[in-house]
Amino acid sequence: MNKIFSKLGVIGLLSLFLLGFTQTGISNEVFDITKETVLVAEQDVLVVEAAVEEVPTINSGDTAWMIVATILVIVMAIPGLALFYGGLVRSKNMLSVLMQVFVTFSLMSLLWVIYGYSVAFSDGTGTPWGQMIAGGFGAAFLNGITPDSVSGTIPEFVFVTFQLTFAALTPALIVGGFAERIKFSGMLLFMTGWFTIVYLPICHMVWGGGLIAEMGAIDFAGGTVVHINAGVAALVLALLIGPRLGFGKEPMPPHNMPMTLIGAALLWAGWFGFNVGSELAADGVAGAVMINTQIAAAAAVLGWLLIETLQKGKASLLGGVSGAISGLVAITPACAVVGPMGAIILGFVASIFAYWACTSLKKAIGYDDSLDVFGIHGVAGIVGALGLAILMAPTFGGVGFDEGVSMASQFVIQAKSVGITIVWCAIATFVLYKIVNSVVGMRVSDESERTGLDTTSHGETAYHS
Amino acid sequence: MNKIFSKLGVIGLLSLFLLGFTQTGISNEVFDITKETVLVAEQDVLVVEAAVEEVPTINSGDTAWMIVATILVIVMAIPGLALFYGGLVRSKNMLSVLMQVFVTFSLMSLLWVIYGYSVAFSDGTGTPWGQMIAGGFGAAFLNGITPDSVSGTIPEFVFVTFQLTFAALTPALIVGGFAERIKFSGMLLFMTGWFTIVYLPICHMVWGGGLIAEMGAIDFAGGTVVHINAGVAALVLALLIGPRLGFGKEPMPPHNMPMTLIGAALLWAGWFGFNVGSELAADGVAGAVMINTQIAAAAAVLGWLLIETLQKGKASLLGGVSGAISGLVAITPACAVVGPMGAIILGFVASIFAYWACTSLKKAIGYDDSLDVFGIHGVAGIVGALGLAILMAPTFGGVGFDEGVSMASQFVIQAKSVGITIVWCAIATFVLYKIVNSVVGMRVSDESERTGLDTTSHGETAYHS
Amino acid sequence: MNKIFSKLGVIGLLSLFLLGFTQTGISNEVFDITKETVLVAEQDVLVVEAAVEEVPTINSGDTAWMIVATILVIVMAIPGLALFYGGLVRSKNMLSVLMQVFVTFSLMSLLWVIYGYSVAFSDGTGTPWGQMIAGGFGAAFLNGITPDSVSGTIPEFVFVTFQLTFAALTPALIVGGFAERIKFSGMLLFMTGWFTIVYLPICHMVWGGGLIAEMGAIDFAGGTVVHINAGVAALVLALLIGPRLGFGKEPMPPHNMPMTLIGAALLWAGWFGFNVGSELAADGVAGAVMINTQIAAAAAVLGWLLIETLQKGKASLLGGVSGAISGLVAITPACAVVGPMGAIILGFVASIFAYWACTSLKKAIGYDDSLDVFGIHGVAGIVGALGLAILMAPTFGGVGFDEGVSMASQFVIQAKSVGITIVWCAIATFVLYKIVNSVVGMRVSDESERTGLDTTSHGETAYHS
Amino acid sequence: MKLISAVIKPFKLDEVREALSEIGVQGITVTEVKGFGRQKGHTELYRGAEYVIDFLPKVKIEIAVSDKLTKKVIETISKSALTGKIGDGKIFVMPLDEVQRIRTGETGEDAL
Amino acid sequence: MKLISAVIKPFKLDEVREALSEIGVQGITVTEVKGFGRQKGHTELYRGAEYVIDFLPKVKIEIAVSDKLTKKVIETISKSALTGKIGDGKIFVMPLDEVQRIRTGETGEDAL
Amino acid sequence: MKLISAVIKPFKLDEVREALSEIGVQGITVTEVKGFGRQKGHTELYRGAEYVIDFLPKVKIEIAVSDKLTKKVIETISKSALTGKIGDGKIFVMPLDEVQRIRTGETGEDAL
Ligand SMILES: Nc1ncnc2c1ncn2[C@@H]1O[C@H](COP(=O)(O)OP(=O)(O)O)[C@@H](O)[C@H]1O
Ligand SMILES: Nc1ncnc2c1ncn2[C@@H]1O[C@H](COP(=O)(O)OP(=O)(O)O)[C@@H](O)[C@H]1O
Ligand SMILES: Nc1ncnc2c1ncn2[C@@H]1O[C@H](COP(=O)(O)OP(=O)(O)O)[C@@H](O)[C@H]1O
Repeated sequence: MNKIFSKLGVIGLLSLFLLGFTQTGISNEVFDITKETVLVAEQDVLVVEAAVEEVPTINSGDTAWMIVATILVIVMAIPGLALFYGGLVRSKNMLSVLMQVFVTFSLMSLLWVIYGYSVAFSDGTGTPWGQMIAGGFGAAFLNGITPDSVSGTIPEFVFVTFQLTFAALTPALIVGGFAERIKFSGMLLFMTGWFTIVYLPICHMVWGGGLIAEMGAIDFAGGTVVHINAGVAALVLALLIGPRLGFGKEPMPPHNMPMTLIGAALLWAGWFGFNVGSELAADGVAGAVMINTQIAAAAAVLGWLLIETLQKGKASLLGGVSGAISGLVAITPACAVVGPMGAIILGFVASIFAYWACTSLKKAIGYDDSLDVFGIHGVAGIVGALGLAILMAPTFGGVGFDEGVSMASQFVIQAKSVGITIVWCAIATFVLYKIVNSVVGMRVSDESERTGLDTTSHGETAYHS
Repeated sequence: MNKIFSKLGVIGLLSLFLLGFTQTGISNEVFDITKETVLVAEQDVLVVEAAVEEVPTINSGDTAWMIVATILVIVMAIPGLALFYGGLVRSKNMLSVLMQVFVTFSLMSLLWVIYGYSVAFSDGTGTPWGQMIAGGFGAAFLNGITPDSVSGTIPEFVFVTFQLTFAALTPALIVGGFAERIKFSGMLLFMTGWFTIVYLPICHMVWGGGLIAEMGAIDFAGGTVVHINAGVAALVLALLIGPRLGFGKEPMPPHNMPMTLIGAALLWAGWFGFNVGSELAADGVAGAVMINTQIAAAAAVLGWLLIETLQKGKASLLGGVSGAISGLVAITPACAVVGPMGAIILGFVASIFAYWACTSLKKAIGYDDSLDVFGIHGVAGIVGALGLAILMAPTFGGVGFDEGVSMASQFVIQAKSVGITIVWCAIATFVLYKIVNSVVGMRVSDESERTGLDTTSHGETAYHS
Repeated sequence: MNKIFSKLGVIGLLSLFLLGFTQTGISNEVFDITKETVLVAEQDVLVVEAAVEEVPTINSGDTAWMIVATILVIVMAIPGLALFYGGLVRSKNMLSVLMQVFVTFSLMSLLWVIYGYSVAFSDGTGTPWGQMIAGGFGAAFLNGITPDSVSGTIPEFVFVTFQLTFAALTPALIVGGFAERIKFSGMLLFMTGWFTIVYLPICHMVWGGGLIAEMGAIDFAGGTVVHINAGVAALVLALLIGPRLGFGKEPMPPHNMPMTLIGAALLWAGWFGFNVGSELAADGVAGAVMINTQIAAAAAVLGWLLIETLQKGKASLLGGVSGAISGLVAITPACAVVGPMGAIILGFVASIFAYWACTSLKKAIGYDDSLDVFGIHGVAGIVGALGLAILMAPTFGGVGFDEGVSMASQFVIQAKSVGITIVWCAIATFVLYKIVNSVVGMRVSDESERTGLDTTSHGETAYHS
Repeated sequence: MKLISAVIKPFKLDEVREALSEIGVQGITVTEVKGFGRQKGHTELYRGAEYVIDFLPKVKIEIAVSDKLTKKVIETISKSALTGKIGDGKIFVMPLDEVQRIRTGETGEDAL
Repeated sequence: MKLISAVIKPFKLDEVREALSEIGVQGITVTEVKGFGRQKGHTELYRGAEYVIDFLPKVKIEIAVSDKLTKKVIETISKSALTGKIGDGKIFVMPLDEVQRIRTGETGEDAL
Repeated sequence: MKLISAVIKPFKLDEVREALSEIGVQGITVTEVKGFGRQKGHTELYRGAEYVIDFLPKVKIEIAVSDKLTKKVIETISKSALTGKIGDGKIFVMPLDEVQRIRTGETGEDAL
């Protein structure tokens, strides 16, 4: 227990460092917000939601693209993420991982239409203060939305579904942190809670016109909301749940690397839905986002393989795909504000950091984040969120800063947004774990873990002859 | 033989029940048709084909979406359906199932351009009576269609290809009914016949302005044409061909569940092409169809897992994916007329019915529908076709009924359309089976079945080291 | 060594035959170019690049489609091609093949933005003569391109990314020629060279307004640039590197045919991005390309299976998918100029030729093109490039010939374009091999080959329990 | 004691196991093997490359038995594994010096 | 010489192997097997079809040893493979007439 | 009779089988096994986690032979399986009390 707290301390320090960097502690932050809000109110904030308020006519081209983008993000989750993760576990736990991703994805989809969309994107009736954190329940059950409702240049239903996929994918990412030992019922309960008190508020803060948006933070397609969020949750859970039986002693190699390749490739392809889709239109910026996404990933593949070859003498496929995901994560918040060369640099650097996190940092702290959700999504997400403040400078081919914003001040804002996400997510995850663990339990019995979750939790086996 | 007839009786009864419910037996039906046609002629029938007659300019957004929708349905078939089915058989028959789906898909594609499209969608030169059942041969070999031909707001070639994918997918669905024992040549012959005398007429009746459309039946994306049709054919064939050697005695567990997950996920993703594509445009209705499709599937996943957990104590991945497909099947005819909450109800209920069909009903009747084509596509298809009459009511958030149509009368119309499909399909399938079986045979030898179809029919093995 | 030269001679003869057929040897060719250029200058050349110069407004529908088309081609490469190839090798080399495709794809993506796009598509500053062969370096690092740059009706960044995918896929195709024995570092070096001195010039000649375009050759979506090019390179390398240890003696059956099926199906689906995307718009021609692509593939499946059944008594899945790819390759250059019936004929014929090449020709010459890159891409590519000259005639439902062009003269032009590609590619590949082989080596040690490349080159194993 | 090892057709495994359990055999160890014998394999063809797959999938069952049960076990296997067609397999009997149950340390016939 | 064959729980393999290597055993051959015994299997359910999977994955290790090492090897295996729970497995000892190392042609105890 | 069991390198299987068939051996049973011995395995690395895979894939062939053929079979195997490099494997010879062909019920040398 003590050990866990000391490990949690590391995360605490990390985020405090980030906040400290901003020269204002978390406590000042809280009191400064209303003031700051006034200061940044006129800023031309680059948030997705901006488009939502415009002239209500549907553009069939934009709509066509957004329908497809939505499907692409679905493919990222199932089968993409499911396979990426599934291939990496031992065969006795294959189905459990597929199941966790599949059911989380389904459950979150329902919660999204029941209250999620409303809480994230509708206006609340509360105080302006509350509005900074979450929306209201006015659009619960998608109340009031019809085929004629328009959001920007696309049908609101399409926007709802596009955002649904983000809300369904993010919790599913966490699965990698506790794979091979989690209790299915406990996981579902945890996911429901996490969706409610972590995903929805952060989503609202970033894209729903809340706190982080008002600060002027840039997160084009979900660096904080999706990747840092999921990465931090996975790390906290990995620490709390503890390592797999035999971790560090028995070999636990991936049971089916080709599955992981398929998953990674579908993540890559689906990421265009994620990033380019976040433009909510098929236009010139979409084109820039597209090329940036592609080459950040490509550069990150080469980055990881290069350092791997230098350090270990061999370039591995798992390294290549891990690099690709790191690059995609890092470019996510940045894809609309950096230029192609900035994208290459960001992807390359992010993969080096992620490599370091998955190899050195993990060993140093000693947690068992089974599939490196923190090492890849968390770390590369942070690199992307902070790095964009540098690479968006025109010198690097970026779009440049808003009037009155300098590289340093943008960096401070970015660091604050990262810090808020880490602290909020870590605390809430910790509390949720404690509750769920005492109610239904979060970990299976040692014997079930030995036998494998496929037969013990789901009564199936992945492969027969 | 006797046993088979008695089992066929069950289906007969089922459909008679449905027709009986409509207070008019099948024979009356036949004579009432022309009268009824007059009665419903002014109705604003919700059929896909409606759009076809409008102003002939191409909308690039709609076209972009429809090209993609077409590709998505292709992905549903190969590799989607192929893998969904392939993973469920024993490894010695893996390639045979992939092959059956792959070649059926290819063969039907050719038949579609040669005469299928013409018979389904062109005007016949026959009597108005014949017109109710099938079109003509004027567009055989796609005669007269050029890049400039327009159908609604999209190029006619795109419409042709989109419809091709439905015609190629539907017969491929049947493969699940007789998997692991079918003769390859017999299957191809049967499929050719079934395409011609079952798929094309039913397609014409529903979407080509024929009998069922004229009745005012609602089938937005193919509940009758695709799912009930395939489900019934599979059931009849399963009964006629008989169970696999060792069925009920030897274990026949799925040989590769991850493949089935991949297949199911691609079916899910591809279904947006199927359902949203059936709007033939990227507009607000498309948005509604999209969200409905997503959450009907999600609700059905949870529905199946819930009942499975209650009854058996464990939630399985095969249960989850079976639920998803059930929900997708059920929402198919309904997706444009129900609201989001109606979609959730429909998905949930359909998965419960499908669960019951795959477990209890199947055991009670005792057929070996190897991969539950009837239990899932047939049963959930019927639930969807009938259920939409209830859930399209404004009370449930649906679009409401046309003038002069009540919930009850819509239900009667839906039941009739289901009944016609079942009876037509069952009889024709029976006759075709008899013919093909006596000409080239429909089942392999016992020894080939024991050894496995991969080596005996195709001279290959799925896995080597 | 001698043997290799004599085998290379066969290719030489083949191409000389093609050039000879054009009644003008390669040497005349070189001198005739300027003259010919004048002659064909007014021709309404069907090249992709044509659209680039038009009115610069973005059409959202076209853009939506082109974003998706680009993603589809990415899916063709990873995971499509990777799996198609990976399934066919022995399990000990599975990851090496996935890795080769994955890293080649990533590396080429980077090279494309660094100098590839510029060399292929920008205007050079050199002599008109040089311009025939390659562009300049003005757009290196995508210099000067912004989100506002327009190419035809789509953002230039989208065009850049779309073309990137072709440039990244083509070298990856070659991997099949030397699979199971190549040295990873040697391969990367070779690929970099090949991209630079083969892909870029040929791409410029065909689509960048260079030599072959000026001749009036038709290559809608990349028959010469992509398929013949990759096929010839694979053949030359297979001859130079020599057969796998035990080739022809030990059995080397595909280790995982279902993976190959997945790959083939994704190639099929992705090919719509490739072919229909090459129209660069969502319009009527796009529709024609779509139906042609679908049914050429379908016809080719049946063609291959037919001849296989006639000759060997059994239709195999590997035959079916090989047929599909052959048909897709053949229709690639032709898809916008033939009619549906022409597409069927072309697909059918191409699969017969490819069958012959993979079975008889390969045995006769005795090379070990591990995964039949030449037999399928090379041969079907040649059939397509030449066959379109015949099938584009109105008699076969094609678009007909330009003014002043006859079937015979178009055939001569096509044969020339094929011949130039073969000769250019074969010579450059030979030279590159010699250089790379002497610098870092192209083949692993016998012991590594015996053990398998997965562990020896990449330190991983594809499957564990 | 004896170690009886039998190579049989895979689809006969369940039958043999049940028959053995009926005569009181409580433990069996089963291995998937490839058999080469008089029964022929099959031919596979991949794009013109023809491979004769001359082995057949078989299962090997191993049973340690007391001397007095040996005959009965052999009989039971040969009856329940019989199809009468070529490739039914063989039964091998080997001397077994010692047996020990790991869990309890019991040895000899108690350990079976 | 003796051939010692032991059926053990898969996750114990590493431990057993290390223990054996400590007492000087240099070669082992390992096979994945299915064990049927007193320890029960599990039930799998696929869309209503229930299959009792009554075997358990085990590994069989085979070691050829000199007569004098036999006892020590048996002891080592039974200690290192022990969990005390049902299904720990068995050790079988068979006479071994002859051994030959292919590489060198050595025979007898030299070949071990 | 004897039961000859040999652990060899997988890629030598075909050669050994052919050599055995030439000297009249009609039946062989083959098992895929993992060998631990003097020959070293390899290292695999997955995102910083290093696993030493110390086994090597081998195949075990089992042949029941008459006493008089025993020597010839051993010789044939050791010749055809030889590469001269470490890890070539071992041949083990065990006494075989009885053999029975299931299909015909034949026993003894007739059953081989
Ligand atoms: N001498 C032998 N030694 C070891 N295994 C044998 C021997 N003879 C046969 N077998 C095994 O028994 C199986 C069946 O033998 P086979 O000759 O095909 O038919 P039958 O059992 O009818 O005689 C073979 O596949 C092989 O696994
Ligand atoms: N008589 C036997 N012959 C061959 N193998 C046996 C025998 N009895 C047990 N085994 C093997 O030993 C394993 C463990 O035996 P089991 O009865 O389950 O528990 P325990 O080892 O605690 O007695 C079985 O799974 C089986 O593989
Ligand atoms: N004492 C033994 N008992 C059982 N199997 C052995 C024994 N010694 C070696 N083996 C098997 O023989 C294989 C080869 O042995 P190894 O020591 O690597 O090389 P070599 O055959 O050259 O002596 C091992 O992988 C193992 O499977």
